[in-house]
Amino acid sequence: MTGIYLAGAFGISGFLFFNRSRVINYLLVSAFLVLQLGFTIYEYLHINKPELTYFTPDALGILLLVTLTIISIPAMYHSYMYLGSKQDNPGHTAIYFAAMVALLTSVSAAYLSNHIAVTWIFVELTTLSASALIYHRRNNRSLEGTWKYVFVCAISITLVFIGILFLSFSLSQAGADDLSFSNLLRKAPELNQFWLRLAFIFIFTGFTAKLGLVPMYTAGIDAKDKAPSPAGALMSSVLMNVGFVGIFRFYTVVSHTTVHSWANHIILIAALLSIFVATVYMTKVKNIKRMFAYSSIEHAGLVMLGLVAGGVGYFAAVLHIILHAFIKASLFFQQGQIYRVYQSKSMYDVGNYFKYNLTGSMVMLLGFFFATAMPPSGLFITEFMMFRSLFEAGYLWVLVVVMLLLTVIIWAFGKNIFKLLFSAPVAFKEEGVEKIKPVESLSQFILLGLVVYLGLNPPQEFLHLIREAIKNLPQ
Amino acid sequence: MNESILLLFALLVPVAGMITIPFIPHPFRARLSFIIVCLVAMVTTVPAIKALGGEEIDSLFDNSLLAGNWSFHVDRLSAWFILIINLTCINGAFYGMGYMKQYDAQRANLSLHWVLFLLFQASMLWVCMAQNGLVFLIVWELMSISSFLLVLFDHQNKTTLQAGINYLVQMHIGVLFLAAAFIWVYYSEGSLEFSAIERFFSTHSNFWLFLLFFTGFGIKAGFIPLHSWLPQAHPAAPSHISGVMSGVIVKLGIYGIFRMVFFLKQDYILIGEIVVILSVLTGLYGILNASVHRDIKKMLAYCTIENIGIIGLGIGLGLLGMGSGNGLLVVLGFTGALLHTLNHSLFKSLLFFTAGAVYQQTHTRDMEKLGGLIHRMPQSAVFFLVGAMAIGGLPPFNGFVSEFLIYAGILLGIKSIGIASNTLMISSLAGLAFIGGVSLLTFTKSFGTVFLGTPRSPLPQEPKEVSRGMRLPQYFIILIMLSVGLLPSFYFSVTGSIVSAFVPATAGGSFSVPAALTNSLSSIGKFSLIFLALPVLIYFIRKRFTRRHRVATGPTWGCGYTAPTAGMQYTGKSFSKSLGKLMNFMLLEKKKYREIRTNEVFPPERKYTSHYNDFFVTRVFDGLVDRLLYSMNYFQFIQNGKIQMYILYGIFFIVLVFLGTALKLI
Amino acid sequence: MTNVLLIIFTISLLYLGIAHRLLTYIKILTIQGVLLFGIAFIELIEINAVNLTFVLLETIVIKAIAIPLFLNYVMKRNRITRDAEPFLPNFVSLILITLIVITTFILSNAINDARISKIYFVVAISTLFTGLYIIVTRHKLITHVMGYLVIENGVFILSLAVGNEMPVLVNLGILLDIFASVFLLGIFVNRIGDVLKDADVDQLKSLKD
Amino acid sequence: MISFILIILTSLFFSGIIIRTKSRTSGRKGPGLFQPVKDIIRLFKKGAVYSKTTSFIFQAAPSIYYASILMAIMVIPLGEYRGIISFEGDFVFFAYLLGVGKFFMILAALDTGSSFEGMGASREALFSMFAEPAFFILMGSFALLTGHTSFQEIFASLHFGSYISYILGVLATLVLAMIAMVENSRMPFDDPKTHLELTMVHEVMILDNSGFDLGLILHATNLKFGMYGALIANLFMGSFPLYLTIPIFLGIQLLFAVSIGLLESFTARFRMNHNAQYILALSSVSLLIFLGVLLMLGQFS
Repeated sequence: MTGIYLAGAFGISGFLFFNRSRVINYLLVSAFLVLQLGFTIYEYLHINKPELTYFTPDALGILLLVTLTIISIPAMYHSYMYLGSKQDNPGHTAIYFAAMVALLTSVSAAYLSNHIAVTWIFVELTTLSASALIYHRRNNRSLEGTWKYVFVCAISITLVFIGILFLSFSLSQAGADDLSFSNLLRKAPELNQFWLRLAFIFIFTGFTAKLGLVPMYTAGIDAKDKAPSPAGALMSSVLMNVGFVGIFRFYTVVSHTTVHSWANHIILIAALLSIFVATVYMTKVKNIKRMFAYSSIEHAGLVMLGLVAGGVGYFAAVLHIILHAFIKASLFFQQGQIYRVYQSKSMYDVGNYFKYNLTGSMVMLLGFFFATAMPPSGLFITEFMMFRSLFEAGYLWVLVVVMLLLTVIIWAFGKNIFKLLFSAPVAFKEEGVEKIKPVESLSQFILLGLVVYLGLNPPQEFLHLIREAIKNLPQ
Repeated sequence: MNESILLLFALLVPVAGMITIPFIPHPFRARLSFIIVCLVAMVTTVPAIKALGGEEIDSLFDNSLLAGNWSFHVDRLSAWFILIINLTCINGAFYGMGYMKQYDAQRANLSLHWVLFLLFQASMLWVCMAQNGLVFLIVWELMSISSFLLVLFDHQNKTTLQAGINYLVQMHIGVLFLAAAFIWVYYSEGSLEFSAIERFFSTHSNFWLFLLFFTGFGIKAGFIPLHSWLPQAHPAAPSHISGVMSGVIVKLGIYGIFRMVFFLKQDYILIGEIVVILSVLTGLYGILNASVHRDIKKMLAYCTIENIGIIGLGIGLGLLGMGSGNGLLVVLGFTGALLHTLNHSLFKSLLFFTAGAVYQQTHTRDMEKLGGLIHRMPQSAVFFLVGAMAIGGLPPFNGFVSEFLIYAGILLGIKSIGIASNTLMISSLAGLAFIGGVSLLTFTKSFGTVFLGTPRSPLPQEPKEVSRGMRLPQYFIILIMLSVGLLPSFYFSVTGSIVSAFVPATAGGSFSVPAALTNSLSSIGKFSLIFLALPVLIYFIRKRFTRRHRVATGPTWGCGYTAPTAGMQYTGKSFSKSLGKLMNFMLLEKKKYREIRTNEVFPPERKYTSHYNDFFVTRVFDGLVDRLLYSMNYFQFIQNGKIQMYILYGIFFIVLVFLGTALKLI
Repeated sequence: MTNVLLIIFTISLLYLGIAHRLLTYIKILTIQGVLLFGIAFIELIEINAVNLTFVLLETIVIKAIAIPLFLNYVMKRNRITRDAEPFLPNFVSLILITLIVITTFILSNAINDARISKIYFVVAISTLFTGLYIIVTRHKLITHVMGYLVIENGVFILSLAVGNEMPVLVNLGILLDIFASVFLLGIFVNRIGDVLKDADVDQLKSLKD
Repeated sequence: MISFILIILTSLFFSGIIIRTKSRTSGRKGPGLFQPVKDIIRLFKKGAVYSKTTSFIFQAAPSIYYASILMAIMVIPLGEYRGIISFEGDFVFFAYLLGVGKFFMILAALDTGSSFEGMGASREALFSMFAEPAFFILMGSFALLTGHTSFQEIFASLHFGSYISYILGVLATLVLAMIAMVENSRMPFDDPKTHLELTMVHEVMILDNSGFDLGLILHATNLKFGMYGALIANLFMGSFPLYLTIPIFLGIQLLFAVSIGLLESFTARFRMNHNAQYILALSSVSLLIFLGVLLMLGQFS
């Protein structure tokens, strides 16, 4: 099935690239969604069955794949909304959809790959396809964003490659050639410490570009800012999860070796710095999209803290990254509507959104509460668990610092969101305001509803999958 | 009928209401909301009354939640607070129906408002019932969020937004403290159930965990120095919301503290002394600030802080009683606190409702712009007068009863052994008396400025008495207030039963209320009634006497000056100026004016404005927050747009990890 | 023999540090390509013929011929000035690159692995960091691309160290790096040249907070 | 009940004695002892003028004020004989009853909308606020000393035995007398005979009252004097039988009235803006009493 999926999806992507007809475009995109859905269901039913040697739908992969499929449907919908609102030339539209399909496909493949090198290939592919999305508007700024994103990601991916080489050094010492995660896990205790450490530094640093952690998060901010909002939603949710998959799987291997605590410290430093950087910029930034992007950085940091703390933190980390994907996606989708109302992303130009788009403002309001982990957001549960795990792991000072930073973030985030929702905008003409249909916000409500459902009253199967995903970590 | 099913209704009914309200026609929304508030109140009042009678209700929603079971429990303490919540919410919703008419044009906003009001009531009720730490935190946060959004109703106003966000952030800080406390309990006991807290207290040192809880709940309750959200959020909210917030939300902080106090196993004396000291300071600080503020709702908000101080004093006394095994002191302190909680929720919502009536008619909260409203709104004036007397603890109203209990507690506590507690008690006594004195000044000032004299500035429209719908709940409140004032023994027996159910026998729990105390209480009721009658009698005699006398009317005697204007009246500001001056080390007055220079022969018209700043906000928090935010500027170089730098961060990170590893730092 | 080539390669890095002109950079890249060809030829002689051909083609055709030509073309097309415009004086660059080499040398002492020759490690890591250094300290976009190419060369050397056992890895790395570096960077330098008129990083600093 | 009647009686000639004393010290003969009472009766018979700005508060306030004083007097015991109202903690009731009266008087003053009356009201509120703690500390100390919390029980079991106790008695008398001065707005805190409204406290508050109301207010003032005098007298009665206590009561009331007259004759009033600190000093003195009580109970050992 994976083979069929990859061939089919990339085929659709190719067709989309050359197709200029609107109808066929719809058909192709629907075909892709059906394929994606079918693939997801198939993989869910065939959990843990390797395919094409390099792909295994394990629990984590399934969880993230389902997340991706759920988000991809509204993403396509909002893409049509986005493109429909501007008279784009058909060529650009074709490239946009081709790139989006390619992005979703390569992300899906990266989730499922059981081999670090294969993951690496698909991560590289995500960079390429995402760059086409970022460059969609074809102006100076988007060019700059694209250039930075591609360049920083290229460097990062090279670092990952170096890390993989080091990993293979450490592995050849252990006497096996296979770089699949299961093999690595099996050989973990025998891995050469020195090479493993080197590998960890490089792989971790490389993947931070995708996950959005210090040090390489930088270009991702520009990318999420410049990409059209549906693409931004994908980048801030499913694409981030790719970085998480890379780090998580490798971390699982490392956690069985003697360098575990050392790796924990590195992650801890990166996570704390990420939350700190997010805090700094949340207080400063005046661009809604960039603010959301920084908020993603914060959450990536929190997820990593969960990993570091261990215990219930592992569980919290996986749940958190999934829920965060839903929240961030809906916020970015909503941002698209805000842009249609104000034709601006700047905090200075927006305001009184409550008046112009009631349903949309409700999404924004809920999204804010959800993203800052207030009930009934599921993130409240996960953050509580993370705090608990930090406490139990003895990272008291980390806990205090994180709590302080999160408070500042809530203040800053809230200040901006409430400015957007309730303060009257300066020099804004009400006449030509586009009326946004309430139904356009429906998908966002569904996504947010999922966050409540999965957070407060998760189904057993879901919990089981998460437990399955973290079962290889030391308990 | 099974009570747990009733409790389930308390969850389902508000949710159903919240979904329905946006979809029904606009004119019915407020009414539906009121009906649902009443319904929810009904389904929770029944179990609450049963619980007060001794039938405690346990309910367990078996749930696959990550945190285990959602256990709910209605015991006497919850029941007491549930009753207070329901009473205040029904009054608030009823009043709100009338009050919100002025905003009829903002349909979406109103609809949101009524939806949130339901969530607000429900979450408060659930806070009182939740027995699991995580569930408690969730409903607690829901309560904060819903009240925060209710505060934001008048969101076009910039200060409202600021106040709202300030409130949200401070509530979040409170939750962090609570979360830390629950996590600690979980860490050591392996459970988030409240019973685990009790286990924790019986095996560990009590002080630090209690401190965490106290800080978390204290932010909600408004103990200094954690009060600063209160004087901002209350004025910003619509009046019935301020009434409910001040009447109940802050009381849930008290509820939390009570819960924890009843779990305590040792360190009573230390904790009690700290609570007493903090409470007296809170009371003094609150009332002193209230006395100088000219925004009527801000004044009331500070006054809430004062009353929290009084309640806290009661709790502290009870703790001291537990520490010294003095059952009577336990009972006096705790019942005083519980009863004052009820009383304050009554008269504070009454006062906020009248403040709302004034605001509705005059569109200003600035007392200095008002005056003479008693002629236009006589009933509202009487409401305010009654509220003012009650809040000042003046007989025959309810405030006196609870304050009397606390006074009696202090007088009992004075006899305790040890100079430290003796001195503490006598200082509390003096403090409480002083608080009473200042509150007299505060409320004569407020009532006098707003309702008496002549109007100080032209108003946009002629004020008139508010609608009957808005007055009705106020009559109702006054009725209950009088019932407390005249039948104190009944209320005492109810609160007494709550206390005796919780205090362990080892800490003075097995007490018998001496006859002298019940006698005192019934005397208070009796003589209050007489006191209510006596002025009427004298007034009647006066009427008889002066019937035949000549009565003339004329202008107020101007002491020889024949052309007085309304602007020459004594203002609220000048009324409290001397106090403000004496206390200027704490009441920070900010004046804005320009001196007349010597060479200005014909000085132009100029302005003089002055307002008071909160001591803690100005001297402590503003500076800290400013510095924190300013320090963020130092790190603004990170995202500087230079791609070379971005690469450099990666290199730095890798090199630092290398170095750290090589030097064995990581 | 490989050792000699690797040392020459390291010398090319030092030269990179003091080179003034972009043309010199391109020449160095060509030389490095040729050197890599040599090293790969000697080192990978044992692996199967298809792979070997592939690797050799990649080094000689792409690294030594195609990319330099392409860079030349880009420079001409966008009329990029010849100067490399470093932030730091070349003297300092030389010292720093030397330091990089020395540090990696010291670091390599920590390796006690019979199967991996230290010199590969030293040269690869030095190349990597020199490449990063070039990116960080040079002004122009094109130099960033060149720095990236240098990094790729370092990665190539590193992959040669395990190339015997895992040729797949080498191939993979090469494939995608070609893709990323030539195809994408090339296109973007072109585009940026079109849009911005002067391919200077200074103009790409508007996205910041 | 006895105390109630006695205080009412005392109130009839208390002001007369003060005025008489003041006249004598200044070398005048002075009006008759009952002249103030006659003045009040005259006021009762007079018609009234009400300001147009006032409301029902202004008319009701004097009655409430008077009622509150009457109620307060009912709390006062006479030695062993309890007042009409007597229960544990009745002095709290007493203090708050007085508070109600004050509350309404202040409101009545504000009701006129006169800036002078507002000024007086403000001062009244401020001064009585500062006097409050002193009274409570004093009573708290006595409660500690005697172990009781009602007026009657405190006074009945108050025995002066050691030299400290005499000091305490003197200090308590001083504090109570001074509180009486503050509450009645007399010298040295306020001069009832001042002629400048700007410097008045109590007198300026009732500028607009006339007729029956003014009569009530004036008599209430006399009642208040009697009431505080009774409190002071109670300090020295202990559990003497009735034939001793009544003379003691009357004697002390007389002494009190005369000393007020003397005080008003020979001292000047305090500066207005220093008043607050002097009143607060009363609290400090009461604290000294408290320390004395602690000493007596041997808690310092």
